[in-house]
Amino acid sequence: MSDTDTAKCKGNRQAQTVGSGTALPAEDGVEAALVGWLKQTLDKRVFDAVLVPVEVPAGDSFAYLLLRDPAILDNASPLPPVMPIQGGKVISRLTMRGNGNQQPEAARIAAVVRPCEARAAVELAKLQQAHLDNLYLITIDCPGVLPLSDYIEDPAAGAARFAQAAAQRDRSPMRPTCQMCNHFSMLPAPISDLHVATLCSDGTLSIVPGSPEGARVLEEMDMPVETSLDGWAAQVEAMEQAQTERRQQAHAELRQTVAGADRLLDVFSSCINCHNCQRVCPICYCRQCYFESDALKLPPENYMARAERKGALRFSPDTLLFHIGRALHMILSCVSCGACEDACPMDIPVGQVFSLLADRAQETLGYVAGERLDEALPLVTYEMEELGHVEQPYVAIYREQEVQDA
Amino acid sequence: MRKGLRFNKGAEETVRELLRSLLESARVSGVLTLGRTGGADGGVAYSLFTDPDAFGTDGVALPLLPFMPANAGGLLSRLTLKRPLSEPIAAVVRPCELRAFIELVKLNQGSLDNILLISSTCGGVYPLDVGANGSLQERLPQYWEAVEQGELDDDVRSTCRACGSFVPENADITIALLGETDLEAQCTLYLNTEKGATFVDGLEGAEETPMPGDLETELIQRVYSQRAACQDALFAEVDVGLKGLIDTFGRCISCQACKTVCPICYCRLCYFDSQDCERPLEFYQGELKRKGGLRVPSDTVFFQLGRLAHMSASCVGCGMCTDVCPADIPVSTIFSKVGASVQALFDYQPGRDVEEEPPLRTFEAEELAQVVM
Amino acid sequence: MEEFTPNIVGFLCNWCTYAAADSAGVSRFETPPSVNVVRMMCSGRVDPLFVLTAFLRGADGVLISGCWPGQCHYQKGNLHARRRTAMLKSIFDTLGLEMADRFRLSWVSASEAPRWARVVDEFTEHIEQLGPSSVYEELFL
Amino acid sequence: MSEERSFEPKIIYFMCSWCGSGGSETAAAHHLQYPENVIPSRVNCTGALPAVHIVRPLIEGADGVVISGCHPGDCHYNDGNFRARRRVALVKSLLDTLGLESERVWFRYVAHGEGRRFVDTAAEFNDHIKKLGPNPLKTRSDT
Repeated sequence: MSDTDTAKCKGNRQAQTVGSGTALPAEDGVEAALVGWLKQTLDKRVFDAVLVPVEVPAGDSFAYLLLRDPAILDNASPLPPVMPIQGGKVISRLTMRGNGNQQPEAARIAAVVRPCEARAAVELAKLQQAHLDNLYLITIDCPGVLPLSDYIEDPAAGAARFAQAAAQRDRSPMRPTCQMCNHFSMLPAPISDLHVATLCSDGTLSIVPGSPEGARVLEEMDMPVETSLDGWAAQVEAMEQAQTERRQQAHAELRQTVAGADRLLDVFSSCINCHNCQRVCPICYCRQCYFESDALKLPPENYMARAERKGALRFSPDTLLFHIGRALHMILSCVSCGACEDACPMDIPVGQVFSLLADRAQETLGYVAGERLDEALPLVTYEMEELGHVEQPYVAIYREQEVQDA
Repeated sequence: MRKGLRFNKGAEETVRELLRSLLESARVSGVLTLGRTGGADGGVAYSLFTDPDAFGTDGVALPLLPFMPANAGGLLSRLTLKRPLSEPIAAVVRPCELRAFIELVKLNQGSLDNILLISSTCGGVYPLDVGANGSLQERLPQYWEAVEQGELDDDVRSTCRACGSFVPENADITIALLGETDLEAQCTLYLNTEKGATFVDGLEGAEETPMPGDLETELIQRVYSQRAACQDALFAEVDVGLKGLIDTFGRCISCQACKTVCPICYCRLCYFDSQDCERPLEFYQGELKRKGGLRVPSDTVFFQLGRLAHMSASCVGCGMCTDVCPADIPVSTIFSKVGASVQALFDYQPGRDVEEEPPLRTFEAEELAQVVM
Repeated sequence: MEEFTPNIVGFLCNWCTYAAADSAGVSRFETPPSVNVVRMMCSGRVDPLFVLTAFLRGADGVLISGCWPGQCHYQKGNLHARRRTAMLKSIFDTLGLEMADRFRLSWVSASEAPRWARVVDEFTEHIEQLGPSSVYEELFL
Repeated sequence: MSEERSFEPKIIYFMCSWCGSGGSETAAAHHLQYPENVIPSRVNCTGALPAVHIVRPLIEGADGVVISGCHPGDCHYNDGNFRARRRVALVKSLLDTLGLESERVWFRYVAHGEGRRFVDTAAEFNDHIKKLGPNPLKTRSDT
């Protein structure tokens, strides 16, 4: 599947206007309503399979299941209190090899994910690590997720804490990156085919089409798109504005704690080089990471010489190189999901630092990760006239000046 | 030919002075041991020290800190992977780290040449959480008190409490810690090898009282039986059967951190990261025809069983896997338990003898008749 | 009740057991149609992961079969296979997995077509007694 | 001798094999000299220089990195220098955000014939880094 094919299938999602949706009865809560709706889609064969988080048998976490049996959906949890594995990674795993022999009747799969997971999936599709044709991204207004370690300590209490915080729209118990997330919904640009609007001011629940494909699904389900969403849009806009302010403030504070060699090395001083941040990162898709490759395995003389020059050499000797280098490789596609921070055994605020780096780097190159499928990745394209500040102006008389000085 | 050396100085001081004098006298060019990183609020990491000042009283080195940010066996392997060291270094490591390194040398992932191996009778280490929340320093008094009594502090890792291999094998120098009285004021070093004796021989500033000794004291024997009981209890906690494994690994987030930090899992490209584990969409559709649903990615129990098949014979039970697990899965308990049974099957102890072939690289002509139909 | 035909994956060594199975077919020995044969160059080539994959993808039994000790085409592959089998059984046993009982190693040389028929008969009967494996039904593997 | 003078920085000069190193050849033909502590490193095209290779020397012991490729429009591979510019922008953004002195990375086009421009760049960057002083990461043992 080529670039152009992908673009053709899913078009420019921004073309779809977000004005109205279709109401979904929500007496038993968002999750039950959505599960009921998904069951109907399976029954009507609108979707052949659904990818959705389901509670694991021990009841202490959730895992993505690809399922076609509606009975299994009873244990499904479209909006679980944690994100044990980034959904973008799951979608990539499922679709990375594409649709083998291009069957004409390929199964239609609905993937119920959070907005940051959908954005990661979009980035992965651009990186040729996922194929989104025949895959329908369904997102939900996201209240954030709890840090995994908090939840696993006591799943029941965690679930209760999450439910309460979600109801009160309180992000304080959530992951630090969720606390400062300003991409928790589908505005300003739709990133998914269908979006479940839960933040309506009157407490109702609506499904909003985000793409022509999504609209067609609602048609097939005989669900007329006629409910006005003005109240929801205003609500989301206000919240996004507040969250953006919060994000900027958090980033400003964060920069105070990380900027400069000393502070930066303090922040990463307890890193144990497990590279788990890279392992769970949806964007870090390389089979063989540069930082685990032979490029960093050096003969002992090299390590000894460096140790002698500095008096000591931290071992493994590439902690900072790993973090900065990893950022260089993936930061332009970073969706600030916080999976890295969640998986860090040393509680290093790596997700927060990366979200700061991502915002600044993406701003420099005029790009927002995961927003548009038809936009080229910033490092595979360029403009003739841009980034003039990078170039060092040449002072022709430099040498002569110095000769005169001498 | 084990020889004892008694010093009338605290253990910490003795080891620091030993390492400093080794560096100052240029008997070694570097010392691999734990040290502080970053500033005041910094962390702890292994470092290769070349400056003797690191071992002064205010130095950043922390050779006896009960903490394991990485298995040093893996680090020594990385240091000597390309070729053996051309100049001598000393490495202060724990018994399990030493065993891991010996295993890695057997697996052609490192070289013992030019490394003076210093280890200690091990009182266990604290979990990584303790280092992450910064409470390591305050726990040290109770840790050393427990060690002097041959006990283990309640908060050290469960793997350590159940570890029956706390007396180092193959160390050139062993620092006696467990069950030694008054570690603040005196310390005994055992020189186990000719190499160890040569390095220490005639070092300045060491007030030596030769004391021939044996580590197999009554107290050490008691610790063995205590830990064995602890191990039985821990192994009994393992939830067995397929349902048990699914319950245990259900919350696995497939990050494979257990594999990344495992010193024995040295493969550059793990099978579970290989193309074999990537499937076309048709595969998943085919599976869905046969069953109602499947987990994606679907290799939690499979991954762990596969990893057991690949490395359990060499598992040294260091506990790193449990320590890093973001989902708090007791990986190491399962691996130690399976490791113990596989190792018993071949009468093999990882890290015991560098000349001994790993069990799956060799065979006997007549053996294991029970497994053949 | 529907009759249960075990689904057994047989990893057969190219030089001995595969030839024996071939010869058993040519000689019209009657064996149950339960074994799906995977032809390997040597029983020593069977990575434990192959066995695990077979079980996790729904096999009711796994059979590795190679040359008799001393007769391996590559001298010692079968002896390595024996150690691996012992190790894998030990892992299954320790973790209380019934796969331990559904997994066999046998020696069948090229000339032993009747023996191959007997091995298949025996193992099939054994698996029939155990019933279908429940591994495949698990959603959360 | 002042403190500033006694510090001899270690500088890596990445140059593309067509223009940047062409400039150095022209400089040599004209017997123009540049500081000895500037270590030239030739890459096929600045567009083929991974961003990590710009940062790695800075962490592992260099005081500065300077990159020279063809002028816009002159790239032997059409657009490598434009891609390099984006990458340098990314590196600088990252270093800026982390407070790691992005001015230790310079990017300047040097054509094959511009021998004078090449030696000037080397000398100017050398003086610039001398003023900045040693790279703080160079002495840190815990990177």
